[in-house]
Amino acid sequence: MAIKVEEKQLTLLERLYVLEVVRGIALTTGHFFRNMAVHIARLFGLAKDKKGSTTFQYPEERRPLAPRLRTLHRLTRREDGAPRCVACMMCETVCPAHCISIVAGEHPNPLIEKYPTRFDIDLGLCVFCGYCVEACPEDAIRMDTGVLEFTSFSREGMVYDLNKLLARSETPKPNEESKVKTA
Amino acid sequence: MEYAIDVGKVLFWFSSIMGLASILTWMERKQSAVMQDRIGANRADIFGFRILGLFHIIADSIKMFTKQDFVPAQGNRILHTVAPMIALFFALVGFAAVPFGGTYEIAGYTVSLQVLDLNVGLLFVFAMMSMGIYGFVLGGWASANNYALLGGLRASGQMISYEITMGATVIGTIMVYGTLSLQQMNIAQGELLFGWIPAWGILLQPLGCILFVTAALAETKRVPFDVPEGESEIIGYFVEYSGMRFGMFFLTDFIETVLAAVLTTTLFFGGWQVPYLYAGGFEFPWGGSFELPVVAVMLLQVGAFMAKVFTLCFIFLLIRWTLPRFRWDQLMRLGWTIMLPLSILNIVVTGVVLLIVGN
Amino acid sequence: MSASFEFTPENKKRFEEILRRYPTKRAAMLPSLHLTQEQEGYISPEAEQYIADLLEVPVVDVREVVSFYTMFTRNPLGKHHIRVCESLSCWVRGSDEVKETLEKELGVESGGITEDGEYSWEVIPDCLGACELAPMLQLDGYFEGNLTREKVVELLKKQAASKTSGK
Amino acid sequence: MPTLTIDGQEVTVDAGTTVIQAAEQIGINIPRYCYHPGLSLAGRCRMCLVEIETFPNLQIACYTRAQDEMVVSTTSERVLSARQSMLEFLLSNHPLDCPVCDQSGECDLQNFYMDHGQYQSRFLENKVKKKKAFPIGPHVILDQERCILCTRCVRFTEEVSKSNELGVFNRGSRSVIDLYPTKSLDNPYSGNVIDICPVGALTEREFRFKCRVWYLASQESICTGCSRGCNISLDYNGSRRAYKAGGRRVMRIKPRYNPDINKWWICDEGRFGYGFIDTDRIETPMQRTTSDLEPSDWDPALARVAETVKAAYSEKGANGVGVIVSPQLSNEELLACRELFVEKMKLTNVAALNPWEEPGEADDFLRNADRNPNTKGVEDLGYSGDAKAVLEKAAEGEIEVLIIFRHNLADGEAGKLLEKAKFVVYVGTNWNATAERAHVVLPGATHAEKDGTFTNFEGRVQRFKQALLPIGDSRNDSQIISEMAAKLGYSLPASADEIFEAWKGISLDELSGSGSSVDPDTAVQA
Repeated sequence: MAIKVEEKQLTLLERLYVLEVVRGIALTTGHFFRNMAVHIARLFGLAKDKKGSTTFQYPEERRPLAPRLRTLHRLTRREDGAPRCVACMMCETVCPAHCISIVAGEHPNPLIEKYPTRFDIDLGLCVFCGYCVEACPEDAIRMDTGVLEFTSFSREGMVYDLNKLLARSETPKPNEESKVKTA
Repeated sequence: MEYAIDVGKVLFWFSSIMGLASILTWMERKQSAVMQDRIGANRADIFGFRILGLFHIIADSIKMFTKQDFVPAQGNRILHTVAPMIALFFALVGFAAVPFGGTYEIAGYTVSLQVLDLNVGLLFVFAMMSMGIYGFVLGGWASANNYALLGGLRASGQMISYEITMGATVIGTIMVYGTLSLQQMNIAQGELLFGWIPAWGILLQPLGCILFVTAALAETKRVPFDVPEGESEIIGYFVEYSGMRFGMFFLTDFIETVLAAVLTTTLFFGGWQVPYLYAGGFEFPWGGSFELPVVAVMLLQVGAFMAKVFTLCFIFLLIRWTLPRFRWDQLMRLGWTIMLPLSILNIVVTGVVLLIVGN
Repeated sequence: MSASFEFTPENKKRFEEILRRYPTKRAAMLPSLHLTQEQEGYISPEAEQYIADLLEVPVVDVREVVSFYTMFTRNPLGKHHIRVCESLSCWVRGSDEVKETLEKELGVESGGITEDGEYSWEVIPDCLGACELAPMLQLDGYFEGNLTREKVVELLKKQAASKTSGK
Repeated sequence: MPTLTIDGQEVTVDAGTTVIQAAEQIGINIPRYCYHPGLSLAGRCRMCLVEIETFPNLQIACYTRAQDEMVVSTTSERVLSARQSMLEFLLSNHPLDCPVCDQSGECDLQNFYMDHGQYQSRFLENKVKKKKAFPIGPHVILDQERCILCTRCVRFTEEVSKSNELGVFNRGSRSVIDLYPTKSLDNPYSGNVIDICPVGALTEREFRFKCRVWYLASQESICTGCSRGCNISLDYNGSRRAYKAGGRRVMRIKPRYNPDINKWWICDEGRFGYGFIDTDRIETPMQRTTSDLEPSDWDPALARVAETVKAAYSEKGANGVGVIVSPQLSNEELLACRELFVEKMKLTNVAALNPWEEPGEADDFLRNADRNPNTKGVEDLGYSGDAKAVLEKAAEGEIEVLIIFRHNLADGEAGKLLEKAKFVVYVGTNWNATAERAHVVLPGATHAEKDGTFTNFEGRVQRFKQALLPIGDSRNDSQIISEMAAKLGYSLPASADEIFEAWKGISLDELSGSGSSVDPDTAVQA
């Protein structure tokens, strides 16, 4: 069922446009002078706690990441340092981009039994849907590193293997809230 | 010596315009950013100094000169090359007839601060502005790109529509001051109404001023009248340009903005006039005076002119970053069904008022 | 462990007797195994094979039966064998204490034999069928119930005494 | 002939039929673990409990005989709650191994738990620990913790393989399935315990961790290990990209039920004998130019064969060319060869069988000594004479061109004769000494890569279906023969379907359903 949207009827003054233009310009002008004052003050080392913009000066300033944000994958470790992954291939199965490939091997300990001899994620294919994390029955794969910069000059460089994925295995510290507030 | 004075005037005027246009390229980005709570250009630095990103003007020009100069394979190489030059040339030439100061007697020489003192100066400026459109249309056509051609056509369509309004609007001003010479107009604006109000165009022709500014903005093809560019839809006549040839179009844009500001200043904001400042110094209507040497008067008046132009440029940029773009049909409707009748009405009303006042 | 197993001539006769009581040879499995354990004290793999051949069943079936019933044992035992019930009633009434005491007194864990070969003991997780005596143990076929730490120690002393007295 | 009602449906079954079988006849599948139609009844798992009117308690459907006027419910509340309780009971000591268990995906515990599970565990005690993951034979790994003691495997070794390696030892919650000490599960049919194990207790060593079962696709085929012609399913990498499985395509072979031939079983030789499909294959046509075999295209290789054959044919007539076809070929390929070489070219030296071939092991259950799947087909299609005579003629120089299909004739006496042959064309799938000695090598397709039929030793014509594309540049043999014929100036159909239809008058798809048999007496049954 279509929803009827009541259109706001403009007054004559509004329809004349000129006054509205002036109001709009007044608003933007206000912002301009306020922000410009802060910028100039900061140029001379004053008003360090104020910010003339709402933007983040990447890469010096980083946006605080939401804790649930899906970032670069990592593989977690057991207490003895071995990967938690048991190569069940749930992630590989659920992956809509087919970017994960696992080769399983026989673990000498029959209580672990199965472990990944290879675990490759092709980040060039990954769509960061997070299904692998949802599917993992062992909490072996997570996407909470907070790392958003991973680039490479080659396609091969985008393939992260077991060692690369295990390198960030410790739980990252939560991002500190940025102290600088918008002006 | 007179040649030297002429050369000096040309050099001063040219470098002022180019300097202002260059600064506008930075201002455009920085101002828009600051008024939108962003930061804007701030990266280019020299030895760690950034001074609010002012060095981006230099960085930009280095970039423009070193970028690949691209000509489309199917395009017309000659016209493609010449088009931005045409646009830039006619945009610059228009300034010749605009005075940036009065006439001063300095050290025995009569210095008139105007490159070309024409008695039909206004017509000359309008003519040059109209010629500029060839640059855009040719550029659009020579690019062998449908979007570029469409941009060129839109530019000419818009130019025609708003040139008429512009011309009709100015007629009111001409009627009031009774001259086509821009210098004469400026001098006329130095008079006082009722003994104390400066006879600036904006006071004599308020409607004319609004219409003129609007039409002038349309002439510069900038938001809200940037349909020829429309970067979200067709990109415009310069879509196939790169490097310094794109730079010329880009600069033309800002020079036209300066031209619009200069004309508006000249016609409606008293040009180089400073209220109550005469050749000998200030003479206030409520009595009292302040003697000044001629050179000081000249500097004050030129400075006033520049300040007015700069302020208008700032306002033009404010408008450009505040208002949304018109659709093509809205643009045409505004031009033909609102602004043109209003400008004709302005002529009629001006005529009637002049008849009454004159009698 | 004997390298091979065979019924003694006397037991052989008893076995023939047993066979006659059952409609099929397989049915004589339990009495035959009892006979074996009686003769040997435990049931060795060789004995399993011997029984399987006699009864004409796969040897794995014999092993299934032997491992199922707790009264059969596959390891040599001490002269006196103690079975401690660990089933629910006994456990509730303190079979853990009995186990601890035995372990301390005999110096071997469940399933082991003392160095002198006198005693062996084991824990029977399944019920020995004397819940009214809980906690209880079985010493050489006799039930001893209502045990405490002291009673277990006493029991072992009595057993040792009866031995020295030449009973 | 009792007539009973199951879930409101009436069904009349033979006397002696059990309720579980009667239900199956009308398409009702009662969950079961210990019941297997090929084994004796054990009644151990209690999963197939059903409610029967007039019986006070629930009855196990696998053991209860169908009787007249029985009214059975398989979905009543009591039944469902009993199933849930049984599953809880069976799972109380079952480890949470699904992520590492090869059975997951085709596990009856998983499947039935999805339908009837309790989901919310209330088992707080410690699970009983047993021995995990140890090999009990050359092909089988046992995990005692996962075992639910259905004893299907024990009954298999007792009743089918009659080797008695496995037993249930100890009592109660400590009961385990284990080998009898000193024994090893290495009977020729040991792989079948993997199939019948309803859970992940018995898994395949070859297949272990190679692939998850949900990646597999399956195609109906016929075992080529011997002339029994056991029905099999070829399980191959389907949805998983091949490079992720190291290029291996066929992952395992499972027996396919055929009451007349192999029932539910298959021998280990057949089950694990699929390696040749993916390894050591001839992938491109080869030609001997000066001294080495070099890769070639199909066109020049076939052209060279045709030229040489034509030259020999015109010089020495029908005696100049010798052909040794193979009982490894399908009926359709043998027909095409007969059409071309016997009927059209009228060659005199055409043989099929290799007299030097060593017989395989045989028993009275499934395995036959004849290792070729289609020896009966060769005989039925009128091939006679053996390779020895043809080879001798080739060695004497009477035969100019010798075309060998599949056979390896490079060893011993045959090898000495083959040495002297002037020009040898080898058509086959895998590299062997004969291929290496040939002048032109044409790569054919294995049974996994083509359609066709084999005739088993009893005369049953059975269909196998294509699962994979021929590897590399190799081609279906009937296509090779057809193209060779075209180059020689004859026209032959290239597809197995066309040849079969011309032969039997029905299309391959009409061949009794899913590739089961054509009775030897009636020859063709639709």
